[in-house]
Amino acid sequence: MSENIMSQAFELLVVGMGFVFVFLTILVFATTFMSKLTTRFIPEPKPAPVPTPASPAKPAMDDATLMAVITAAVNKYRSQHKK
Amino acid sequence: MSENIMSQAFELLVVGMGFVFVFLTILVFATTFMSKLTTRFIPEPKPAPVPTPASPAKPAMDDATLMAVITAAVNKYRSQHKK
Amino acid sequence: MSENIMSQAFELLVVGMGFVFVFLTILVFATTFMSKLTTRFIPEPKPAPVPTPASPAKPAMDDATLMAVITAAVNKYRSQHKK
Amino acid sequence: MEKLLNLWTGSGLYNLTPGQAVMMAVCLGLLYLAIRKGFEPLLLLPIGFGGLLANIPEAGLAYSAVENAVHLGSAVQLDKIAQVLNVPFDAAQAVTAEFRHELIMAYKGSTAAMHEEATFTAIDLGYSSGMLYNFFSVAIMSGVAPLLIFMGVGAMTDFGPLLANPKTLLLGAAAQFGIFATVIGAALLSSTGIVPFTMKEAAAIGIIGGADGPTSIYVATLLAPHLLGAIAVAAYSYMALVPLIQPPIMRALTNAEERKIKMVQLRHVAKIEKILFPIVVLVLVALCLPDAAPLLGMFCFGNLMKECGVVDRLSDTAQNALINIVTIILGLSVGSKLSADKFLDMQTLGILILGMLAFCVGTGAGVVMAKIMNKFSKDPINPLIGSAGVSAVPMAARVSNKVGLEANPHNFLLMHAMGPNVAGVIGSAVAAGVMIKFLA
Amino acid sequence: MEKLLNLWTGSGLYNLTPGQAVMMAVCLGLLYLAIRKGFEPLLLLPIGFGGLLANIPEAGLAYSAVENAVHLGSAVQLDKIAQVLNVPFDAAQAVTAEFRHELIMAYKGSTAAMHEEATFTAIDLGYSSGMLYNFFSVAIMSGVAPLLIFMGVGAMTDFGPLLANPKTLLLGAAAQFGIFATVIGAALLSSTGIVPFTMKEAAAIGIIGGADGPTSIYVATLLAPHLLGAIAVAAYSYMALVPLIQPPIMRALTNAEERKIKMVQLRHVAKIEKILFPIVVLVLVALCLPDAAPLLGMFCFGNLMKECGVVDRLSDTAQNALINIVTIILGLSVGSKLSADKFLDMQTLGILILGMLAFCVGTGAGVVMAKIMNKFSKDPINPLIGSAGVSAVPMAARVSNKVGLEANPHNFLLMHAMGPNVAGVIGSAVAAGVMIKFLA
Amino acid sequence: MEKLLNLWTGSGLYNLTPGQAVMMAVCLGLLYLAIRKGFEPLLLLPIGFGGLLANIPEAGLAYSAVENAVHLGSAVQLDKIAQVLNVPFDAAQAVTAEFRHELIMAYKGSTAAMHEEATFTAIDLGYSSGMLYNFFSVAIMSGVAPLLIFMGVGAMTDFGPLLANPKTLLLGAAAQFGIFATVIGAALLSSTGIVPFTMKEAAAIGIIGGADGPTSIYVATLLAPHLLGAIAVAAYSYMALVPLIQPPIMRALTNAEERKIKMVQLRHVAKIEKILFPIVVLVLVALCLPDAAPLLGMFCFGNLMKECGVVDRLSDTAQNALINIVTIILGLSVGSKLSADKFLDMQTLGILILGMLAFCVGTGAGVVMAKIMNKFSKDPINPLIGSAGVSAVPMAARVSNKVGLEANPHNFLLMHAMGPNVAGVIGSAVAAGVMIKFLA
Ligand code: NA
Ligand code: NA
Ligand code: NA
Repeated sequence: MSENIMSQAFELLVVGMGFVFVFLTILVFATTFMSKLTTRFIPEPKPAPVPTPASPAKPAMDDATLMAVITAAVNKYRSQHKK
Repeated sequence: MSENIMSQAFELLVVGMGFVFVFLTILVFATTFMSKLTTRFIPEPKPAPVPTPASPAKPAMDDATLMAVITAAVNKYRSQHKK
Repeated sequence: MSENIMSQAFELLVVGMGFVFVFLTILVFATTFMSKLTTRFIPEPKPAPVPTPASPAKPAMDDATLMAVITAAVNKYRSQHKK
Repeated sequence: MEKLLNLWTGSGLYNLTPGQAVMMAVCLGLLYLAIRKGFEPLLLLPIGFGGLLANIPEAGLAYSAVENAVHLGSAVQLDKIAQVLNVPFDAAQAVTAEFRHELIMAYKGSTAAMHEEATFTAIDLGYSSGMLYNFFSVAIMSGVAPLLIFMGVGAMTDFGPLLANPKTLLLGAAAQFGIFATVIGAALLSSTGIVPFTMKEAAAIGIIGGADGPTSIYVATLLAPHLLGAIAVAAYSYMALVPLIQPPIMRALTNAEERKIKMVQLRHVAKIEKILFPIVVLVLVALCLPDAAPLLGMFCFGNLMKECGVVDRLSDTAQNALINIVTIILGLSVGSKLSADKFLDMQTLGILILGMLAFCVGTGAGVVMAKIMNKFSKDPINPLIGSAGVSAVPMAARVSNKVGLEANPHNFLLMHAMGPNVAGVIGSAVAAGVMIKFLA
Repeated sequence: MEKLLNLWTGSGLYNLTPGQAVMMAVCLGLLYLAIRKGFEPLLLLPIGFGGLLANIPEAGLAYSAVENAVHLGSAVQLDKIAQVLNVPFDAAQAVTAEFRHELIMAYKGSTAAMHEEATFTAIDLGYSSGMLYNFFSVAIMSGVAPLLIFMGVGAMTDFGPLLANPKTLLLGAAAQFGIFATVIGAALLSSTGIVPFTMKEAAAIGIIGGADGPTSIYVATLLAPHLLGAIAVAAYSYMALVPLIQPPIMRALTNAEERKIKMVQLRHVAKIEKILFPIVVLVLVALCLPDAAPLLGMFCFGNLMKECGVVDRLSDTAQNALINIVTIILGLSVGSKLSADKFLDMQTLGILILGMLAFCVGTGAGVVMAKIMNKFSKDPINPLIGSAGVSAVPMAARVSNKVGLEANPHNFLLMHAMGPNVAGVIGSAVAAGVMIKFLA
Repeated sequence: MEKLLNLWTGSGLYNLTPGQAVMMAVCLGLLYLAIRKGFEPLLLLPIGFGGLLANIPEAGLAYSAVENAVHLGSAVQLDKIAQVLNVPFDAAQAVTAEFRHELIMAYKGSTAAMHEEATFTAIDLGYSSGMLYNFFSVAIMSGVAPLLIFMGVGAMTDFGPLLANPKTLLLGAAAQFGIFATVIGAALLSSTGIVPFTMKEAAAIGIIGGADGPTSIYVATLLAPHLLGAIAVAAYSYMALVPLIQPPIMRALTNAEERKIKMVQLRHVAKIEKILFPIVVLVLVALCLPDAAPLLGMFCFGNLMKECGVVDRLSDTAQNALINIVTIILGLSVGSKLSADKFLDMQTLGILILGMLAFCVGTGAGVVMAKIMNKFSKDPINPLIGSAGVSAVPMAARVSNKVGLEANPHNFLLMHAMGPNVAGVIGSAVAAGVMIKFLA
């Protein structure tokens, strides 16, 4: 029995570490392959300077808008704080 | 059996659509009635210009308060972002 | 039976109130003792003037930072509002 | 045609009992109080809505599969259930309302094994438990919902004022007199034959005087689950009424001089004291009254999460998402107990009267205790803070402050009253533990 | 060596069936549609991922303990389960795939008591239920997940535009024609022998035309749980396709003049009307159609929490943390029904075709109803808002607005279309109630 | 008087066993480490508090209804339970502690059906399961809590650094050597007779070396639930000790030159790669090791929700409200296993020693693997990033960075170490799958 558990443990060590290495090695190849495929076939879109629809308004944000926006943020903050 | 399912389906169509229309028609009347009652008996309070107790401070919000309030909002934002 | 429930209720009153008082009295002593121990052996650290690592930047927060920070808060607010 | 007839005989209007109509009106009244009058809306709104849902005829939202089967089943179906429950029945005989009632009684009195067998039979017959019944079983009967709410309340509680003046714990003890006085009252009603209450029921009603929702629900679940609806409604309604109930009693028991007493400013309390306090409470509970351990354990756990400062994200969730989710489920579940057959009887009237008594006596006992303590204390104690000992955090403390300001516009008692106020939470949880120990 | 062999014979590659491979491809397709095309990603992403997990060979994530035992068990183990299920079996004989299938059928057809006994046996043999199966049992079979989602949807719905013009409720009624027409279609497929459907299955498929995810899932759970996967996928996919499906139909049924009709501006709606509306709906449901009470009850509860203004923290949680948590669990659970043996058959094809039909008919019926109402109404009604009656909030209303702008760039129909849009939610819940009443 | 006596004989002080006193001290120690020393407070605080609650005498918070009945029951009550469990007992004889223990053993060894029968008997006798026991059954035994936490961790994980340098996955493989070495260690302790461990126990202990809390808990639940408390405490404590444990080993296995190695800057990783990676991992798991599917499936699902960018509200909830709620429940549940009779034995000592060994061996194996890879790689690899392969995200990566900065103040290894760090999470989940495959 006592030898039995030792031999079982060794077997588990060999099979387990073996499997972990095999699995992660396959994953290395799969990941590398996936990255190569994507960089070749799915070129990343250049990050648009202002991607959101609301953004055109941003640069020209005047004082009134700023004030409104701050008030909104502050109200949100207050309402959350009240809870 | 095959005719049976057709006749059942037609019966369901008639009874079902009938009931849906009857129910929603009753709801139209009930809603209209409710709206009339409320507009007559529960006049909506005019929105007070500054309904919250903290509001008197708002119009006269000086720079210091503004700064404090922004800082608070920002801190709140930061603390939420950290999580 | 009817007398029985009265005597039971009285017994519960005496034992219950007695126990509540004994327990909370012990808690008064335990709390006082704990407070004395802590104030003697664990002096509270003086609150550092600016405890967070990010704080040195605060006093010198220039307009650009302020703008960035408001924008962030506003975006956060918007993203929460959209949901 | 048959289908149209079915629609009519299965409609709510056709099946509405007068009791259900009355209860729907009562629940609409609760919604009105919650929304228009601001009576503890976080609880009374879900409770009221749950009550509406529970009283929808034929929907069976508040019933178990077996109850639905007994209520709606045919003679053949009832025969199967009657066999499981050992109730004699001849499938050929007419099915009377009395027989259905007899089956329900047999079901409620059956052993756990028969209970399961009856449930399996009802499921095989195509019946299922209503949504509110499921919520109630999972959230309330297991005790988990009130405990999680208590954890959240712990995470929102600041023991600072109490730690600055630990003597105020005694005010939290005195105010529990309302609890036990109510038990006497219930026993009196019972022994005079006006309204019959068992000792367990009397104790569950008494806890209303603790002015603490989750504690009331937790104790009622253990001692008298059939009264849960009325007890919870009474507890939350009267907590909302604290600003009306307390001031006259406070004024009657004090003179103007006493109400003007200024108290010395509270000392600063160190963070470490706040961290250690919940642990001290828990250890004392463990050593003295294990039966209060679930309630006070979760309460202290919530408070420790708040004060320790290293698990803010857990504390935030306990105070917000988690307590809100549980509140919604708990409210609807409690509302499911507002069905006509349970609510519309003399016991409910007794509960409402006794609950009011509990608040009054508790308020008075707190004030009297504060007067006594003022006699023996070296620092002056304003008797008005005694009434805050009933808990009802933070309403009762605000009432103390308000009545104090009437007597002396420069005397702010709020922070002084917060001590007894949170002490009242501990006090009623301890009283609940005593009840559970002797009666559960 | 034996261990290495075990690793290989227990690997997914060794056990992968062609059906599982196809279903994994289908699920990857759903993920693609969700992520790249933005098809209702909140639901289709969890559903697609749940489907991936459910089709992992040998993992048994979507199976109950008994199903796992039957699938993986040895002859001796199967013998024990066969005895419980009263299936004749000689442990000495070879275990065939047909026999395993027979056991599964016996298990699914067994009484609740035998079901439990078989589960106990499987547990004693060391098998356990998969995670997705547990999610499905707790969240979907109990009905709680769709109801909580409906509550959250209620808390996000603004009935203002509907209250300003209550007549648009009738558009929400007309669009439900798609539901019942689909039932006819399913009956036709069945009676012509192309795809066999029972009446219950036909009704569950019809509800796809309600364009309402939680309602579809709730009804499918009650009437045809084995079709749940296909029905949910069809419902959410077609909701995402509304901007493609509806415009041609809307253009075909209207002329340019009709599409240019300007509607009078909506009146202001008072807060009190918004508060009372969910209560009015609930009371009507209670009186007329108790079977719709769970769905519309939770929907109205969510809406009341939003509008009453006194329980904002509960309303916030219902709209955010709670609905998100439930959506994750519900999505994975629904995905667990995308297993190869259930999904890859003619019924699924029938469901996909009928679901499309439902959307088209509903859209058309809404437009036609709007044209009729326009004839009789003193205020003009643009027929384009009729299509919004299928619900699919707020996508269908946006489609109405967009098609309207094409005809007249200054004619904004969005708010006018929101009325029928939310009316469609009520309408399909009522239709669901009728189905449940007659068929469940 | 009898009531007063009851209060005393039912008090914790009267019933406190020395073991419980020691365990309460241990739990207070855990709270101290969590709060004052910042040892993984998010888990150790709830675990420690749960342990306190579990060791409250007589409260029975961590016990099932049957255990509570056996512990507190009278001779007549025990007779009934003994009959169900087929344990011979004469109700007239004295009830000894040995007999109660015998009943508990019979209960734990009973079939699922007998288990239920015993539970029904205990419920009929008026006993109920403790709150922590309920939490444990629902959250841990079902496996759901560790899986939901793993989903949340997935939603917080950035695989960018790993994708920029996929070879570092091998470091995450090497560090799992600690896991298997610990199994050898446990087997050695067992075969030399010092501490008896079964193979399942050895494997559950080994997973501590994975430095991953939810994985440890998940595996322990499946292989050795009775050791769960000690394993979880060891896992989280040693994760917190990583900054103390790792540096000496890292310095011993490298020379100054190696520690100064600069690595080439990581390439930019496209969004689409991050989206596809969790799907690639899942498909590989499905094909190779279905037993790891629950763990890695939920992890990949969380990560996909984060990276896909179309379900931000679900991802937010998975990272915040949901993971926090589950953490609270899971922590308290794990703490419920810190009862004196389970924790205070030689096995716990063995677990603590072996857990430490696991961390040391894993760290060393990672460093050595990095040195080997440096030999064969065209880009230089600093061996210090190897130690990060044990996971313990992000602590181990920070340690790599810190030790690197000591050798070269301009060499920032943090991002380079994040690759092996998250690889370690995958590695230990794969190792867990192997354990489950062979031993569960
Ligand atoms: Na109280
Ligand atoms: Na609809
Ligand atoms: Na690891």
